[in-house]
Amino acid sequence: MAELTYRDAVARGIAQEMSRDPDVVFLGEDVAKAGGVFKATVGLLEQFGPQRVRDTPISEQAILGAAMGAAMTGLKPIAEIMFSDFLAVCFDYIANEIPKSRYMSNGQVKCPLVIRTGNGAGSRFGAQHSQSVENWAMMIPGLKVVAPSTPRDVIGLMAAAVRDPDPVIFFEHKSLYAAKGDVPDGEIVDHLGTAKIVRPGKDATVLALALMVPRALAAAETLAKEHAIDVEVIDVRSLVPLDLATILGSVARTHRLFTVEENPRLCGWGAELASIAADEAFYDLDGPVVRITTPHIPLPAADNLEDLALPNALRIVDKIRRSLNA
Amino acid sequence: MAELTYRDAVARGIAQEMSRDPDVVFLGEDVAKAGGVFKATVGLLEQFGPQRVRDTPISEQAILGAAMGAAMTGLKPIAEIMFSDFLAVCFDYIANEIPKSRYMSNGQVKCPLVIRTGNGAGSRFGAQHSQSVENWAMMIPGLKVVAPSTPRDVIGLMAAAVRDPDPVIFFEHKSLYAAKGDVPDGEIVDHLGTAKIVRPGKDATVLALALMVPRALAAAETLAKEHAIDVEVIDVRSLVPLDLATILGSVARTHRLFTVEENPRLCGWGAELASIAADEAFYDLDGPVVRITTPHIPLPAADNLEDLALPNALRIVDKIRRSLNA
Amino acid sequence: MVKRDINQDQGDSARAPHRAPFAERDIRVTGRAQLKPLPLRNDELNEAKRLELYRLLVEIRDCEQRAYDLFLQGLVKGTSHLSLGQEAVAAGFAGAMEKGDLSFCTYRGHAHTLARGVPMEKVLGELMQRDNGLMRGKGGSMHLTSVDHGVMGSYAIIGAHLPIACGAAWRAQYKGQKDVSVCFFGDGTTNIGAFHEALNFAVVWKLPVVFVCENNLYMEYTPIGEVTAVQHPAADRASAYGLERIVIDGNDADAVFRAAHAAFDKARAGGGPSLIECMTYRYSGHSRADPAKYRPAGELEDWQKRDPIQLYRSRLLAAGIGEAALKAIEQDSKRKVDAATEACKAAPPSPAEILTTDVYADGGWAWRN
Amino acid sequence: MVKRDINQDQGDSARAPHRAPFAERDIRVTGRAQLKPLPLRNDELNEAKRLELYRLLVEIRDCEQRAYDLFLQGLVKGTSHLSLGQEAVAAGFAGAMEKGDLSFCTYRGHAHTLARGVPMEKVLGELMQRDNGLMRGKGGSMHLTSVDHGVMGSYAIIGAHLPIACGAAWRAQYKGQKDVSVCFFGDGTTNIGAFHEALNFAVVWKLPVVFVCENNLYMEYTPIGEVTAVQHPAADRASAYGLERIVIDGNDADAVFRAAHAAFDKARAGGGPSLIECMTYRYSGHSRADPAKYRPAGELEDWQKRDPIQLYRSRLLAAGIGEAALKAIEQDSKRKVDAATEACKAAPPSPAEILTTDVYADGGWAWRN
Ligand SMILES: Cc1ncc(C[n+]2csc(CCOP(=O)(O)OP(=O)(O)O)c2C)c(N)n1
Ligand SMILES: Cc1ncc(C[n+]2csc(CCOP(=O)(O)OP(=O)(O)O)c2C)c(N)n1
Ligand SMILES: [Mg+2]
Ligand SMILES: [Mg+2]
Repeated sequence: MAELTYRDAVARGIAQEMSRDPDVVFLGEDVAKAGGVFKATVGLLEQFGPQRVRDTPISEQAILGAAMGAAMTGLKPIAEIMFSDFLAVCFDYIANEIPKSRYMSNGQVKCPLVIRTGNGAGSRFGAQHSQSVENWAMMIPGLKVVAPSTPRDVIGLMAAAVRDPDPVIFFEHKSLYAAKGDVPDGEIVDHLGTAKIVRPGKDATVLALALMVPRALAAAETLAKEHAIDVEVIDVRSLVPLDLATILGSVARTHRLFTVEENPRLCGWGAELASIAADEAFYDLDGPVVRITTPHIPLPAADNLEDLALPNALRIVDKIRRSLNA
Repeated sequence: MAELTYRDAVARGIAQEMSRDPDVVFLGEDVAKAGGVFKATVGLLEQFGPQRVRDTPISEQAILGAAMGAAMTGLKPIAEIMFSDFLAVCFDYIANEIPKSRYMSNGQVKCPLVIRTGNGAGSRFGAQHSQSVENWAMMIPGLKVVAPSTPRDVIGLMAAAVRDPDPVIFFEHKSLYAAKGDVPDGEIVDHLGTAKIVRPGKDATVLALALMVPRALAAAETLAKEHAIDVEVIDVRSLVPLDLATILGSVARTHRLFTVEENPRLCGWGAELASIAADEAFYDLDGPVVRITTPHIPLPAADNLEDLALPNALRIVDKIRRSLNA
Repeated sequence: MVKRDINQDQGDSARAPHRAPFAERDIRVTGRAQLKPLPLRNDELNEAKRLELYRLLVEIRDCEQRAYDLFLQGLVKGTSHLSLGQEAVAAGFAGAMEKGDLSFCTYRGHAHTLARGVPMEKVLGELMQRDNGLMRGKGGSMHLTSVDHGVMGSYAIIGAHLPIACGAAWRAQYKGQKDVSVCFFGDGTTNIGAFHEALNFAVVWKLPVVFVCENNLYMEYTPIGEVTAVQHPAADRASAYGLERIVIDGNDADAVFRAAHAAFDKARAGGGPSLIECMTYRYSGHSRADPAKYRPAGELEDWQKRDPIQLYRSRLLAAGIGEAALKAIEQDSKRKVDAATEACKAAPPSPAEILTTDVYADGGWAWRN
Repeated sequence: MVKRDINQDQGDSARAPHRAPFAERDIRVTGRAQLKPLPLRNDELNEAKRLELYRLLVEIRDCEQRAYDLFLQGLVKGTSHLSLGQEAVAAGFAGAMEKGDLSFCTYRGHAHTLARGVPMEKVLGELMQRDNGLMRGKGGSMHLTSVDHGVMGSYAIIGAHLPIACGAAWRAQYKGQKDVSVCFFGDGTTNIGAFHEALNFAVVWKLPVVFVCENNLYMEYTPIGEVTAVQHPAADRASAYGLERIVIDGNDADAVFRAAHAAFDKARAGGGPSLIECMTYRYSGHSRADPAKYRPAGELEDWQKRDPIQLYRSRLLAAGIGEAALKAIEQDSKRKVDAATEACKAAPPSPAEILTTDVYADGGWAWRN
């Protein structure tokens, strides 16, 4: 067991898989010699050499296209798209190529690859470098989508993603890179499609992802201490596959559902989960399903404005408290 | 009053606006000399000349980038992206540039443009030419999003879109191009952000868009005749701005909500509308909110398979009947 | 004797001046000099290979023509993009490819798919959206894929497959495998971003990939010259990636074969990518929806005078190959097309249960538990 | 007398051989021949203009240096990308631009924004994310925009603004307006798809747009030569769009001014776009997070010996402009920076209510009724 940052967990997770399987290769902009602009891949070039850890031109379509072609023919590439906002410049691969080739070819073509990308706000980078875009991936049939919230989950889910025979989009939260957590020694392999109840509770279910998990947990403490409200917090972890057994099971016990997401308001993952509950758990619900989201705006750069935009513990507490007392 | 196809309505709508305002210009692939691959823009080149109606290279990023730059500096461009699936190759402009420039510049930059695009299934074109991607646009803050279902609405909403000071993504349904409808003579100008109750009813509210509107209407007739169920069908028309007054007003009267959408299952516009209802109309609802969608799969090419994938009247009837009788 | 003659007239054909109507879009075979350092081994274009190329030409022509007829009968559904007139590119490249080499095609990919040995029934079945189709109707005519034959997919988003072909070539390089990835695309495709990214990437990584531009003078309905800053949309960009400028006569199967062979040798030897522009012409419209009214009068007829099949047939005859051998190929092709057609007509539509198979690797489509 | 001297030494400077450390990446000023058909009018680079260029150089340097200092004090938040060392490109282009000409910048856009006359306080205020910033803190340092000054935005997605600049130029062409759109970007940007699409589009439509590549030898941390198929990432691609190859000394404000002027004249005369590659160097890391350890020893120092401000200062002195005039500019610049800094320090943070303003044209963010 050692304390590790989320940032270092990325490199450890990748290294674990590259050590195991020589078909795992890694490419991206400034990832090799420089160790990544977030310093999340430091040491990989030294450990695995320039044939397996490669710097690319600023050509996101080439990066994802090359990853796809390599995956189709026998490698297991990990591709970095530096900021998740840049998925927009290579979105054809995300939406039309990588996820559809298996289906269109009636199962002939495989695409076992991982696209890891820095997601989310908090760095005061402004509207084009701060977005939380898990929903861009979740809405596309054929992809798998994960977003870890702890160093341990980074390693375990990275291993699961690399070993998975399907394409996985792996969202790392930029504001968590410096976060620390205990990580067991030795190999860590997790399972895609498993949510985690990170705080049991009985009065309401709160779904959160990535940076929103610690915030939801903080809110839960306040709710418990100051308002005698005992919420269950679930780290969704994997949007596709989605662990509805855990999620709907919780709603069946608590009878209320809140989602806490960084996606802007419209068509975020919260909308999907809320609407599933409104259908399948309707008769379990004792009150409205409430989404707590970033407002439907581009993100501002200024620190105080950006802080206002994202859901925080205060807002979560407030929303839940009012809704439960309504 | 004249009968017009949806296809011809596109050209008439554009012509109406180009005649009115010399700043309206039109660009796209094969749109000028050839009149568009769907023949929806035949005659515009002849009427407005090669300075205003321009063929482009196969360069979707250049098309949208050029439209944006022109809009920022005084023109009102209409840009065609031939198939909505191709929004993926120019998605940076959809997601990061066009919708965010006003906000990032604190209101200095304007972007009054229309992106029209052939959307939806039914042509047996396979997974990369058949998608329904309204949700790709709805999820992005700063865009407006419309999808007409009749020739009259094509003209009226096109006029509203061109005159709107914000960027509008205009989804034309490929399977409706041949559909006919009565259209009044003279100028037609509609309003963005207005849904239409196209069939009043009292037992449930059914929300539909584009090709799903005639299917929902057909289902409503069957439900009325064969099952004595009287549903209200609303043509949502405009996803952003969203006419929640009409939609939630209807739910308050019918106490049940169904959405019928062509988006694949996860994070479609149906999820957004269902989750709004599950929050704001929770106490109006007498039963689950049910989404009727395309399954979460890439679309197959074969006609029988494609027909199976899309919601059709039969499936809509079935779903609503079972849910209301449950 | 025959062999020598055959090898001689390749050179001749490549030098043959083009007829007046093409003067403006002059097909300058500037790639030849560059081919010299890797001369064809004498045994490459022997009689057997030539007959194989002829068979490919004829079978592609017959099968595409049948696809057109079936479309007129309402039996081909969805869209389809024929290569009638462009057969020599497919035949020449496939003829030069070895087993294990990989093809990446566009929606206009029937010819390349057939040329790699995929049975006609599989192709026509897919066009007719039947259960016997290559992908059982799930992909459709624009996405023909046969991994067993090295056909790694047909891509319908312009330019998308150029980077993908780079990836396949990267795998070969990384694993020390000797196969080449060959990527076919049209003139119009050279103006999209992915083209640029792929070309630069392939050169920087020195990948064993060959980019083949089939310049048929048009994107969908717009002449390529009206939307392109240079005359030769691919070849005139080669220098932007440090590559040699290669334009060849795409209606001449031998010229195509030789250029392909040289590029493959270079790729296999670790010399990196090539970009080859093949001048050719499509006889039909862009897709089944297109009557091709935008073509100037006489253009089609002029190109038909240089029909790749007639051109190759005459050459083989002149080289001493007997009429009987050619007739046998032609009759065999007709029989194959007829048999494939009947099999497809008899084939059932795809069963409903495959609607949701093979979204994920477990064979299903479950996104939830 | 002074005037003639000044015009003479421009030529000299452009011809000056570069020092050994640069030999490998040799700055070949091949654009000069091409500039001849549009010779500078004698009155363009007169004493007043030269002093203006010097003022721009000094003010940009001082303001960028201050931004760096404020960052060290924790007062610049978010990221920031300085142009220290690259000032001559901004000064030379802005000096040649007329009112109404439009600038399209990247995240490394402070210099170009200042050069168009935007007050330092507005720029530093935005970097410090205060309410007095150019966009009141809503955009941040990567998105500096001042429509009143013709600064039509700074774009943080690599390559995105090249097509956008085309659109602005299209408007000028369509409306018969005479302004030119000028688009600045880095060497690394030449490998992304949008670069290719924009260049081809601009040439085909003959748009009055000037593409300016600031080749500072690095993308973020990776040397451009390691990821690019050609030596000069922009200029060596010019021929792929039928454009002339232009590489200039980007540390020489006069050379930049002359190249800019010629390109603008061409654009205004309906001659279409130009692509100009300016060789230069950034003194600091890519962004505030980067200590730039990847640079070979001595590289920075060698470039500093050709510092654009020192180079220009010596030239003006040699040309007979008095020390006093230069000193006045320098002191004035310091005063301005200090005043701007104080104003920014005193400025309040942005008020909460602007969080949701200006998403839509009605000033608000309502997506529903
Ligand atoms: C990104 C994208 N844009 C547009 C299209 C529509 N489209 C299909 S084929 C085609 C023309 C392609 O021309 P070319 O590359 O010359 O190939 P050809 O059809 O002539 O073989 C176009 C514009 C597309 N499929 N993908
Ligand atoms: C599409 C995209 N990919 C990657 C990045 C990250 N990024 C920001 S600046 C930069 C380097 C750009 O290099 P260059 O064009 O030479 O400009 P310079 O920073 O040297 O001025 C990169 C890779 C980005 N902003 N956008
Ligand atoms: Mg073509
Ligand atoms: Mg650079």
